[in-house]
Amino acid sequence: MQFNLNTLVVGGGIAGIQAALDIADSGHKVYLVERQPSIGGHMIQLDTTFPTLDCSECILLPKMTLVSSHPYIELITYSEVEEVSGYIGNFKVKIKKKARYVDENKCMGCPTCTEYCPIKIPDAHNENLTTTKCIYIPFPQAVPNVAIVDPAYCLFLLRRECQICVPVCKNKAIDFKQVDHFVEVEVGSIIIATGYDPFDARLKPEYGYGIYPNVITSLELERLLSPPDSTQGLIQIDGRVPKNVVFIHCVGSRDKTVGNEYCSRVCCMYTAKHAHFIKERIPDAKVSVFYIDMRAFGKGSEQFYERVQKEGVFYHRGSVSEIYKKGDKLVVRAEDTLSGELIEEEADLVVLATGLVPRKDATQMMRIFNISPDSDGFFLERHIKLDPIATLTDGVFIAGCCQGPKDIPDTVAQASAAAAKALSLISKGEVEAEVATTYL
Amino acid sequence: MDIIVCVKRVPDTAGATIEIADDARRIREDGLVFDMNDCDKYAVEEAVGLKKKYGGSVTAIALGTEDVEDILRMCFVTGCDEGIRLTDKAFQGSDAVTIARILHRLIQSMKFDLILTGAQATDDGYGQVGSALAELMGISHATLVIGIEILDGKARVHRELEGGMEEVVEIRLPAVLTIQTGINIPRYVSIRALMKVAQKEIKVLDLKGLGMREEEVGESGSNTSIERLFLPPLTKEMEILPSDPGEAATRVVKILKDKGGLV
Amino acid sequence: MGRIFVLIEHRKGAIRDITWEMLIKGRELALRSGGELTALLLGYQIRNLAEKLVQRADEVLVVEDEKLSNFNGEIYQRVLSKLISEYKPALTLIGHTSFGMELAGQLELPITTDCIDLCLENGALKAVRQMYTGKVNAEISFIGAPSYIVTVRPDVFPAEGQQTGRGEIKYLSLPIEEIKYKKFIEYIEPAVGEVDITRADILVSVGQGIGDKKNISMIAELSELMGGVLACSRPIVDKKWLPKERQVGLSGKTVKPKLYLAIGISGAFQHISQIKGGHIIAINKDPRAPIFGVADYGIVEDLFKIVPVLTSKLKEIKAG
Amino acid sequence: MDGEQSLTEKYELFGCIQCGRCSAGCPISLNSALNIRKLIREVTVHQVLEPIYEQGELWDCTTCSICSLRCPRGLKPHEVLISIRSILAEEGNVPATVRDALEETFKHGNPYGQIRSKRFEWATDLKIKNFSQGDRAEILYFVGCAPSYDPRLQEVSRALVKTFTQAEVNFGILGNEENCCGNEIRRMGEEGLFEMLRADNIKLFHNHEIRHIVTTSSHCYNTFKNEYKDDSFKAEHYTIFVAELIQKGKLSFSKEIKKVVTYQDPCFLGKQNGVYEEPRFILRSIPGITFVDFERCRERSLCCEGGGGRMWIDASDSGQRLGEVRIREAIALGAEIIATACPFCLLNLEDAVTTIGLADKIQVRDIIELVAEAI
Repeated sequence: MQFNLNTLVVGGGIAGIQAALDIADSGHKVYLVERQPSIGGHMIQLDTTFPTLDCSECILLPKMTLVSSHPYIELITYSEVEEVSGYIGNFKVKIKKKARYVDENKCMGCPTCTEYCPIKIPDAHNENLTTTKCIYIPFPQAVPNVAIVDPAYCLFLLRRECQICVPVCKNKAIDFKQVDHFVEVEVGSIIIATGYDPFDARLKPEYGYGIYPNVITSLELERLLSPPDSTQGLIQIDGRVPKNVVFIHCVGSRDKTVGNEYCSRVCCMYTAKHAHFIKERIPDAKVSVFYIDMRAFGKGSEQFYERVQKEGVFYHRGSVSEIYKKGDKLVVRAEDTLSGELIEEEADLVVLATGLVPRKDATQMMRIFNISPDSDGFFLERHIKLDPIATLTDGVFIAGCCQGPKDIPDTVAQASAAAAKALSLISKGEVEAEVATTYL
Repeated sequence: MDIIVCVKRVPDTAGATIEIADDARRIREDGLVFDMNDCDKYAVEEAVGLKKKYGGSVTAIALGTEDVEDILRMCFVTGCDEGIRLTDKAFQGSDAVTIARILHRLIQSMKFDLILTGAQATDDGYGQVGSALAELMGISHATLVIGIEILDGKARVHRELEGGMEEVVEIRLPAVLTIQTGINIPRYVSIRALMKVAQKEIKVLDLKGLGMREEEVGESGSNTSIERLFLPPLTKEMEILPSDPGEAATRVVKILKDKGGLV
Repeated sequence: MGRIFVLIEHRKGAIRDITWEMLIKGRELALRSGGELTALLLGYQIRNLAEKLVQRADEVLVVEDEKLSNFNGEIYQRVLSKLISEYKPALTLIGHTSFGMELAGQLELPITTDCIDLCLENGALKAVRQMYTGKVNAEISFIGAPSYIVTVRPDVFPAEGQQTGRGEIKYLSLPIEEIKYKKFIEYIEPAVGEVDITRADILVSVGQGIGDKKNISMIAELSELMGGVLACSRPIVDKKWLPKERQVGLSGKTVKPKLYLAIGISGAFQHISQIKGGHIIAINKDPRAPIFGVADYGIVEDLFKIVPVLTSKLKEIKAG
Repeated sequence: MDGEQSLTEKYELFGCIQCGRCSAGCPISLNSALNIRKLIREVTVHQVLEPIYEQGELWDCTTCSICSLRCPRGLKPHEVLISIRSILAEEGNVPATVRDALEETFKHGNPYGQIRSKRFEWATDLKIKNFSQGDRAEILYFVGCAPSYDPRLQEVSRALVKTFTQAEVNFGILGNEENCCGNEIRRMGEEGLFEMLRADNIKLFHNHEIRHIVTTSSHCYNTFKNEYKDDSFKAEHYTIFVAELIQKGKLSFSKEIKKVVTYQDPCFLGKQNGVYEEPRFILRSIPGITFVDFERCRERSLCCEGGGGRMWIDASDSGQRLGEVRIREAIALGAEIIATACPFCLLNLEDAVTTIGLADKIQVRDIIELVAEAI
């Protein structure tokens, strides 16, 4: 039977980007579907990456630009896969393209409409720490670098009241007549790289996240640290530079009370990185890290852990049980389990190293692709050791954090492996119909 | 060190309202709960403590109907090895000396180094069985004991005197010691532990078994008798004293004299 | 009734109060029955004590021997038995004390103990004693014996009364056997600062109404004047104003005083449930204070108004 | 262990990762030598547990259950501690005050040693149906030991009766037949006595055909609901029941209480049974009340130190009493009344108020007292 040489990659984070580029570079067509208005995923939100401390944008943006200009990649952003049918070599995929209210072909990515828009909305790229406008470009150098209207806030879409953006656009790109519509593509194989959600720290009420403004998540700190736009890299909480900073590991990881028994693998090291930067930017700050077990297993990680400790970051072995407020200070209750000492540490900034959890809609995605969840709710691989890329659905592969928490190097490696798997099918060019072939 | 400990089952009357029975010679027991006499708990604990320290065995003895097996089982839980119950209708009405006589009849054939009893029972409060028993056995005794140390053939014993004072005496063994509360901390007797000894055998002896005659025991064997019981005048509800300091002080002084023995 | 014996109780050269109390009661019985009151004084170097007794008894029998230096149940029993069989008293009164309890039971005579009253009914002796921890009184009669032993509860009878003695002192010389079984070693005085509130008859207990640590001394003074022991409720211990050993309550000690003066104690349940028996006088300015629910007498007034007046009144009494 | 399951097996302690969230959350860990994390380790490591039994601080635990709530491995450290206490209790090795409380409960059905025939005395002037005298009612109001005997808590019981009467609730009480629920007994380690009380009480409930129980105490509620394992009756804490009365319009208020009120979450109501909303709902329903929550409330609420038998334990912990901490926090909040819904919280907090001499600044009240005052 003929094998369709096109490939679908679902998810435009670092995994999806890597897989798409690897396949496209071989001269085969890739449809890259991204739910968000821009590709980039979580990695584009990161300030730096551990343990080398490379600037995250600096290494990711070139790849994103490649995607946008690649002749063999058809980028379908702000879209979701709705339905898949067929079988290996011959999948039919129905994709819902959500109305962007901006013509992607006309928009030049200038900020004029944003400047004129009267409605401020939380800036998701900045973890809602800052605001943007209701018509906005997700972040500088977004791919595609095209504006989008947030229908949840737009006065025109809600109440037919405003349309100020329409006349100010020189290219007449704004089009409120757009509606959601569907496109269908046919592919031979599929790579799922839908990523993860950060753990919702509100589920651990004892840490007071959402109650105390100076209890933040690591991703929020990532944005605070990120220099160019949002905060200029000044770490300030309520206008004050924190002098006592506490990091808490394993928030939402290794924790049955919230249904996450697994280790999220990246928190130990990204926290070490964060602690390093706090120490670098606020040299007189007291920085304490509370951990359960230190897992610094990647290349260069143990050395980095040692370096951070030498920089004066104090590691307590013992997790934090609760945080409460005493006057204007936070009090962090923990035990240093190595000394057996009970600690009440005062803090003016607490950073929760939130774990990685399956995407909210992971189950729905699994249903679409006929894949089972593993015991933690991530996509189940065909064999945990010997076939971690394939799934039980022939022709459907997984890469990155949708399969389980992992760091960027592992994600990239897995993405390339998924590309290789897809390419090996492509190069074979045909597929034998077997009784056991999965039909979707 | 073989020890005999004599225990008594008494009603717990601490918070209870007591009523006198129709014959005016007993109190009404319905509605009352029973327990081992307070001092006796200390005696049992002390006996078991001595056994643990010096080896040997502890035998607990109690007088009464089948109900008293409850407290003998408590003795087992605490660590007593054997329990003997002495029971006979004829025993009823025995005074302290007569009870000592009954105990003596049993104990004279037993091997022991030490007999412990409680210093006083919370029901009749005679506090004489121990010393009377010692006299009958022809051995020495010490009362109100709050400390025991076993020496060679002797015991060094601390007795509680008034006003926080102690007297230390050395007493030749075998001897009878009557144990005062506070000598130790009696352990708790848990329900599960009690259940474990529920089937343990308790030896039962009656008048005949002891080889005694009816006229030796009970009322006929006793030289004192309770003629009648009566309730002491009831204490009133709280009396509110005048709030004027002078008057109040006068009243308090009077109360001190009347009730507190102030002279 | 013929002769009445009163066994004199003394320790370390001083006659103990129970002696006077028994002599008063003994005199009363002797007068009623036309009997004779005999004080028995056993000891060593006790002639000065005998002198003190002459006014109170018809006769003072003194047995003096070094072996009687300190109280010893073994040797006292032998001497006492000998005297009883020789003088054949109808009644021997012994204190229901640590001294008397040790001795009385081994005299092989009809005995009743811890009596709070004694009377003659148609010439027969009747005793009243308490049972069930003071909840019931029992009238005891004696059957078919020529001589009885009665131990008398201390602090029941007055210690002062008519001085009607003939005042005759008789020194007896009895052969005193060697002590075989029981050897006196020593007395141990209560360590300084060590109190046992569980054994005190009078407790003056202070609660947080006292307000400040410096006010405790005021209550301590009152307590001393009353011949009581200072106690307190938990908050006072928590504040370390008084040591733990003085705390009455579930987490402290259970007390059984005769008289309990609660000053500025609101009467938390944990506290009042551990006052077992005795008369409770409560001083508290809050009429709703739960202590009043258990008190026999209540003064609803600020303790700082009452205590100073009470203290000075007691001082007056002491000064005579 | 004589072939029995070891504690490690029974409570799956090998799963412990020694993270210290238990010990760090423990309300008494700063003041006591008790370190529940270390204890779990010792239980796991040592074959012979005797040295552990000698630790007097085992009796400091209030069984507030925060350790179990926080444990990321889903272990139940406080149950391990109760198990150790129960080994000790079976051996008779308990503090004297605990021994007394247990003996009194065995003898009189309450840990205070109060006589059974006086259990009902608080209510003799009230017209209440009494199951023990043949009355029948829809709902059993289970008063509990402390609210039956303690004069301060009797006011709470009376307030509850007043409220029920006002709302025309068809209720009755067990009178002198009422028995200790056993919640604290179990936590003092006397598993056997607890089982006995449970059997006696269930029999009593069955005999009187009781289907619905409302309790004064969050402790009684907890054990009836979670430890009686009998589904012939439903047990509710009064806050749940009264909140429903208000919601259904069966209880309305006619008076205002113009006070700033905060609320102490009882551990056995909140942490152990998740009842956080109903008490707050009741307080907010009372006209005039300005409700402010403690900074540390709900899951993070600070224990009053009254649970786990601590009312009968002379604990070895030192330092400031948590009740005092709580009172000071309440005053800082501007609260004039600190409301609670548990007899032990009430006693401990009231004790703290008088200890620190702030009785003129703040009152401690049970929620039901405020309800009764406002109807």
